[in-house]
Amino acid sequence: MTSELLLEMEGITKSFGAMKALSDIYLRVHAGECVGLCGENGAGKSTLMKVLSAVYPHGTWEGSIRWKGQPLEAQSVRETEAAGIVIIHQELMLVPDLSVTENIFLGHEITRSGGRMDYETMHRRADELVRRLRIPDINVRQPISAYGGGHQQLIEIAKALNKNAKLLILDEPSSSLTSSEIAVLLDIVRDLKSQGVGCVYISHKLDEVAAVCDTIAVIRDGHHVATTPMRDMNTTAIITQMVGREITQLYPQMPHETGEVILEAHHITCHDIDMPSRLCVSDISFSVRRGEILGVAGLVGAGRTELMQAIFGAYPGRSEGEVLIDGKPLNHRTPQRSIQAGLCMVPEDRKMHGIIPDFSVGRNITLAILTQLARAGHINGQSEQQAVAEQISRLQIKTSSPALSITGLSGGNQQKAILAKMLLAQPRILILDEPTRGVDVGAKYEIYKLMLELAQQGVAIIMVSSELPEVLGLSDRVLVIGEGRLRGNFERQGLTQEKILAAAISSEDTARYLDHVVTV
Amino acid sequence: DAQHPKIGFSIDDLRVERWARDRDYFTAAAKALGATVYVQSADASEQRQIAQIENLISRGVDVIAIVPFNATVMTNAVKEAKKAGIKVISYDRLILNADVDAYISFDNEKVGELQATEVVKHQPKGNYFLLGGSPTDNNAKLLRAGQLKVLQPLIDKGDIKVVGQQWVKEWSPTEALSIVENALTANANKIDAIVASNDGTAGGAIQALAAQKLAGKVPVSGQDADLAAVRRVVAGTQTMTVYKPIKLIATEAAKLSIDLVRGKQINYNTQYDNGFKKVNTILLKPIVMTKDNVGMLVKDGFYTQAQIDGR
Amino acid sequence: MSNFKHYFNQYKMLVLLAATALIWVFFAWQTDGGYVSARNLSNLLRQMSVTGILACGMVLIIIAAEIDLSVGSLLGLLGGFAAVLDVNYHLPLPLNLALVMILGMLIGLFNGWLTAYLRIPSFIVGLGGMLAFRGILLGVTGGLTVAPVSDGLVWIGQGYLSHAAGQILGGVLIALCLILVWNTRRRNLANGLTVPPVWRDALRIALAAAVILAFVLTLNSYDGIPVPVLLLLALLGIFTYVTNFTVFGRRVYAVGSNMEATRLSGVNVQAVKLWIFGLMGLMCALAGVVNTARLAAGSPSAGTNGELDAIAACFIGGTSMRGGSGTVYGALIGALVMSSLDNGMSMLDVDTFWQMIVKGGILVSAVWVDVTIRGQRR
Amino acid sequence: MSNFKHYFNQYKMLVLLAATALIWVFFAWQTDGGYVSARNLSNLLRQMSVTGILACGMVLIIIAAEIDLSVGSLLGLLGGFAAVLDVNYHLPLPLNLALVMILGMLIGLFNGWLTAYLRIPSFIVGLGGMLAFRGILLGVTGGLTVAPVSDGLVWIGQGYLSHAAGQILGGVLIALCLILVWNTRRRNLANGLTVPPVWRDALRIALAAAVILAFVLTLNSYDGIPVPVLLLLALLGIFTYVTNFTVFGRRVYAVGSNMEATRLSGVNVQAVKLWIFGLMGLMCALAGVVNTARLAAGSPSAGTNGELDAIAACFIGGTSMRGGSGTVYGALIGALVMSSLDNGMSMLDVDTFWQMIVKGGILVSAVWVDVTIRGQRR
Ligand SMILES: Nc1ncnc2c1ncn2[C@@H]1O[C@H](COP(=O)(O)OP(=O)(O)OP(=O)(O)O)[C@@H](O)[C@H]1O
Ligand SMILES: Nc1ncnc2c1ncn2[C@@H]1O[C@H](COP(=O)(O)OP(=O)(O)OP(=O)(O)O)[C@@H](O)[C@H]1O
Ligand SMILES: O[C@@H]1[C@@H](O)[C@H](O)OC[C@H]1O
Ligand SMILES: [Mg+2]
Ligand SMILES: [Mg+2]
Repeated sequence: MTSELLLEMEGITKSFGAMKALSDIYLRVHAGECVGLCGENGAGKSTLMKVLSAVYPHGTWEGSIRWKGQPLEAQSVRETEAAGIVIIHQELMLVPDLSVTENIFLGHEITRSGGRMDYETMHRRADELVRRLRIPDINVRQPISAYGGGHQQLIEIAKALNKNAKLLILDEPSSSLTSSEIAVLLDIVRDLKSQGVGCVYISHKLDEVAAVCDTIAVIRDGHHVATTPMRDMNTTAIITQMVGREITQLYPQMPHETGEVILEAHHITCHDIDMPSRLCVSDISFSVRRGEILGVAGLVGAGRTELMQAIFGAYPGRSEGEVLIDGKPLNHRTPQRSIQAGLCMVPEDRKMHGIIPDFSVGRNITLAILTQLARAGHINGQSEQQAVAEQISRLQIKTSSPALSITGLSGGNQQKAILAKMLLAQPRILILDEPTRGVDVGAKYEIYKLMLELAQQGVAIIMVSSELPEVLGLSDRVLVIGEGRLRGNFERQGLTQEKILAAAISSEDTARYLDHVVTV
Repeated sequence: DAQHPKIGFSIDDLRVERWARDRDYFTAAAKALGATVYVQSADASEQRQIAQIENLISRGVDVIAIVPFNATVMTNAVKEAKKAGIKVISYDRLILNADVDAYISFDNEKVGELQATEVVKHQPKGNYFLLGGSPTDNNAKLLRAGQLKVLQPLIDKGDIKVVGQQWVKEWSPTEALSIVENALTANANKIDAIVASNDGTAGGAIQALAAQKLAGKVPVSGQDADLAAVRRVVAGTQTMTVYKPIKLIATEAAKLSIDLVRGKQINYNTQYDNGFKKVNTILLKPIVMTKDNVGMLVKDGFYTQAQIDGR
Repeated sequence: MSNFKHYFNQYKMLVLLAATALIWVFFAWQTDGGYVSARNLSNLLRQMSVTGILACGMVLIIIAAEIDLSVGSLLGLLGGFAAVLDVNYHLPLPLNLALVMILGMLIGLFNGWLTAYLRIPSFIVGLGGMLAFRGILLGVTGGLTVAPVSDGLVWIGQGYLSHAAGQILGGVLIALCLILVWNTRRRNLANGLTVPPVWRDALRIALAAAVILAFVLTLNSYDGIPVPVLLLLALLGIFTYVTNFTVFGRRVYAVGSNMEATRLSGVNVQAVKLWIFGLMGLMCALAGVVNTARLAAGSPSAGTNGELDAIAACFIGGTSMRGGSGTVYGALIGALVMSSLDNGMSMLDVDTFWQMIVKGGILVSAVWVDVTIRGQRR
Repeated sequence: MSNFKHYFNQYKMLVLLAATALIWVFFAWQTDGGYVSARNLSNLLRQMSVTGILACGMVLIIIAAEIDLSVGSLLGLLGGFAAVLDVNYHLPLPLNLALVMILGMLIGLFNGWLTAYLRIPSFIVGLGGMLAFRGILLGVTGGLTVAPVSDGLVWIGQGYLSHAAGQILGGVLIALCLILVWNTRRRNLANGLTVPPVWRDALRIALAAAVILAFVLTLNSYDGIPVPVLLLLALLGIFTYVTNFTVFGRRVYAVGSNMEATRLSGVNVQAVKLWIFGLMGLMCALAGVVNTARLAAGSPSAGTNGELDAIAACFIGGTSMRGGSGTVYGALIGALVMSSLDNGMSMLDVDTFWQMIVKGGILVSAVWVDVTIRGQRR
């Protein structure tokens, strides 16, 4: 690499209490270079980027950062941004009550005299950015809460682009995007590279990493493993560096029989919370069989999450429709009643809907079955310990003790703990909404294996996923949802990503997406 | 011990201006007689007052003088004190339903009479508003009784019409202000006289009148000779106040306390029934104070002329 | 129903105003019109001024997802301080006001520092301040009422604008409306945005003018516009401007809506919080002075429970509990609703206990209506 | 430093107890031992009983990330109700207690229903209730103090356990300790878990026994164990059991930590909240009765600001503002700290205003220490 050396991180060590999250890490980024930062869940990728962007200010870690040859000892995000280092965080960092424009300009508002907001200029620039990202149907004057997770992710990217970064860090920017949107994103990264901007790209979708990165840096358990030019690598090699062994097969193969129909959903309709006249799910019907894995695919914002919530009885707004289990209607659905009837759900948003942050791993696992562990309201500590121990070993949850706080676990292990919680409730039908979002390859494999085991035991599984390879790799049948409607119900035989996308995209959309319906 | 007795003085609320003066005079007089005084102020909270009395008991005082915030809730506290062999004096306000040893006060019914008489002198006929004291204070009821003694005949005759009567919680001036403001509005300003039960509440009432440019035109009564009130009397916005020589009651009370401890003979001049027993009582005489005799306050050393003039 | 919800959201403030109007009509009917007499309206507005001033500051605090329980005590302390400076030291009014306002701001900033920099939850800071400020006030005044304050100071609470000044003010306000609407039209046209038909803008201006005129004429038909009401109007204008059009104002919403995201966007959230509390302190100073002026005395119990009134006003006016949304005019309408009820019930000689029950009930029902109609989302 | 932090977290309650001990030593020294006389300790415990009872309920509410500002008024109302039943209707004590407790529970459930099912923020429900309940109390009593109550009722606030009964109680408690420790040992051994060395368990039991003995003997050397203190101890036991070992208790923590996740785990979060408020209502009934008994009268201003004391006790005792963590014994130690200060300062004749300032300061500093030492995590 001949271009200018932008960033040099040397000997970075960062501890949380007694736990060393990073030890002696180094990282270099040149202008116009995109470095892919890879590692398992909890390897320390986000932590390293937070050190770089001064989310953890200078002094709270050891080591040195040189920026364009000068030492950088920033105390706040303001300073690193001023230097030209911009980060898109793994979690959405948007302010729901402000408009799209105000979010994009937050902290960098354009003002007139006396601290007045110059809305005209800001709206105009926001419009330009949104168009550049090809985000459809966005009114930048609307509050951001009017848009779903995927759109918000794109707006987050727009916000970063607006800052004229010299080094752009993207920490899993694509986890809630579908392939067409990812394609746009990758185009933009390539564009930035050509303008001499350096990038750090973090993703568990290794295809993306391979497609856009020039260099791959791999860390494991907080230690630097290797930095290799991409031209000498492929995804298999990355995985080997990440997990320390070779994984040849991404999707385990386990034969399972499908039996009779166990769950039927009839005419499910969900009304938008803020604008009930709008439907985010309209009149969807389908059924699942015992031992079947049903994949549910669709574009971001298609309404898959809402559909699942409505079936499970957790949709916060108004919804209609009927759900039958074993032919018997399940009326007045609430999560409580559904679980009692054998219908369980692992929600999409782990942080908001999954974990109880003040609880230990063990207590998180037993939350749903406390009544079964108790006599006359008194929890039997012994049975609880036993149940927890069984689940931890069954799912191989990496925790030093069941009494450890769940927030101390990496994302993938948190996901497993939540799975364990629902498994204890002995589901006959299990809904998994984006079960592997943000989960590393190794853990993914284990989760897939578990799903297949369950299917073998006759559990019906509904898996919502935005990763088409995953949908194709595991499902027996695939539902495609688009704009709140059922657009297709395919058997797995002969199904391709293109077919799914074609079904997901309506005729009006086609024009807009056509040139981006490419697989990366 | 009897030679150097310890006296507890439990005051309801130092935010009512006169109590600060009672405290100072009482402490000074007791000291002069060889006693030490522990003062506690409950800030208009009955729970706090009871806790404070309990604490005084555990500090081993010989006698406790109490200005009750709520006359009715002292039963247990007094019982505890008596159990510990401590004498209890009801100071200015009568404690009800309790075994108190003595009561010392100004003649509150008389105060009420004086207030009404003076207001009637200025406004013999018309619409009257009766602004009472704190509903938890036994004195407030005695005052009202005294006021009605004068007013009732005139009401019956039809000369006076009572257009409203309210109690003012905790003797609070702020509350008095809004009560009178709204009374004025409701009666389209046709209120000809206000019988207020003390100076604090009178201050609130006069402020409401001033907003309607009626201050000085509508007679208002008061009591305590608070400094602000005396100035208002001089300025003519308040008709009268009742001067209760606080030095007198405080000194007498201090003497009474010490005499009780020392087991001396005491000259009571009356008895009051508090629902538990007939309580031996010393009643002192209140003095009407108008523009004409404010000079007396200076002579008594209650205020300096400079204080009254506001220099 | 869904349509109704939509309209409600859009015209929420109008609905609140309509509710206020209903309350007025009811009381006017019950008092044979006495309630809506010029003098009672003047009373009512003066009675709401202290709560209103506090509510202006409190709404910012609540939007930023904090709370301040110390404002009642702080109001008392600062009002008492003003009275002491006036009565005992005979300080000239402007100097007195300046000192009190600086002190208020400093104490507010101190509260803000505790909350923002030492990270003590504002609920606790408020609880502590509630006790401590009241204590200091008792110490400063020795528990005595400080009176009588000078006429100049009283004027701030009880004075009136001359009729002429009132008329001029009305004129200026109407002109301002015209200019604002005109400017928006021009700018939108220049930017190629659609503008409402001329008649609609005209109607709008006519409506505003009518309200302003009615306001000025009514108050002039009594004694004129009361000074504290003028102050409140000025604050309404300033705070509405600040919250809607300035960077600081928008950041207040951002902080309340998602503090972490705001911080990571490079906003110094601690400084924002610091200044919100500083402003609250300033409002306490103003409210304290007005309160002292109204009582013509510094009373050691002044402002007790003032925080509850201010908070209630904000919530009735649609400020959200969880931060991130709310308006200043909403909070003032909230204060108006409460004062209207207080004033009306006291004119009808409703027993205090009924007054408390009704107020408690109204507070809960108002928020209930808001919550249900806004939908089930938290 | 980090080690220190670790220890602090582990032994936080011990630190709090040590702080209390420090306060005691200071006051004992200042009052020449008067502060730690049996009679004053008996006083102190009785004085904290009402706040303590409220704190038991409040800590659950705060753990569930809610707040209840109406408890002071509700306490007053229920205490007044008990007084009316006793004085005016001469109801036998058990019937009276039963009625008041049922009423308290019902009102609490009503509050809970408003919060959990109608989704009105509990802050608002509390504000409304604070006004309304006080109003009803004023209405019921006509603003008058209801007295004198019967001796039976007074006994609940002022009575003492006979010395013999106290000794038996002490014995039972020590035996209970022994059994508990023994059982845990046995069970852990049976499960193949490591157990602490025997001497450590023995030491533990000896310590507990010493505390219990000191407690019983001290109080017996005065008049015996006061009935309200006994009640408080019973509640401490019950609530500690409920929060640590029952399904309901576990769910309370879960709801406060992440309500949505708890709901999606099949827990009926609305019902949990409903019952938390129901329990709070019950605690208000108990506190109200004790308060009435202590006053020997039902007073219309009883319980004013009781909510603030209870909330402050919880926070001093380490309950987290944002819900999800806290303990009952922590809250009771918090109440003890506050009462110790109140009692000590009143014994030293500290001026009220200083008392308020010190209390406010202590509250803020206690939480500050907690926040800093717990680290920067929110
Ligand atoms: N604030 C914190 N306090 C304590 N431990 C933390 C904290 N933040 C991160 N950790 C721990 O540091 C380690 C590295 O976490 P980090 O978030 O950097 O992982 P990551 O590589 O980004 O993983 P993922 O792919 O799941 O996002 C993990 O074990 C995590 O549990
Ligand atoms: N918080 C919200 N407020 C308003 N509308 C929302 C919100 N979240 C989602 N929506 C809307 O609901 C619809 C479905 O969104 P959602 O993103 O949950 O769908 P999805 O198919 O599950 O997609 P994803 O893959 O992102 O989970 C979209 O039209 C979106 O705009
Ligand atoms: O002097 C008055 C006293 O008698 C009364 O009890 O309380 C108020 C005082 O003003
Ligand atoms: Mg990460
Ligand atoms: Mg989804």
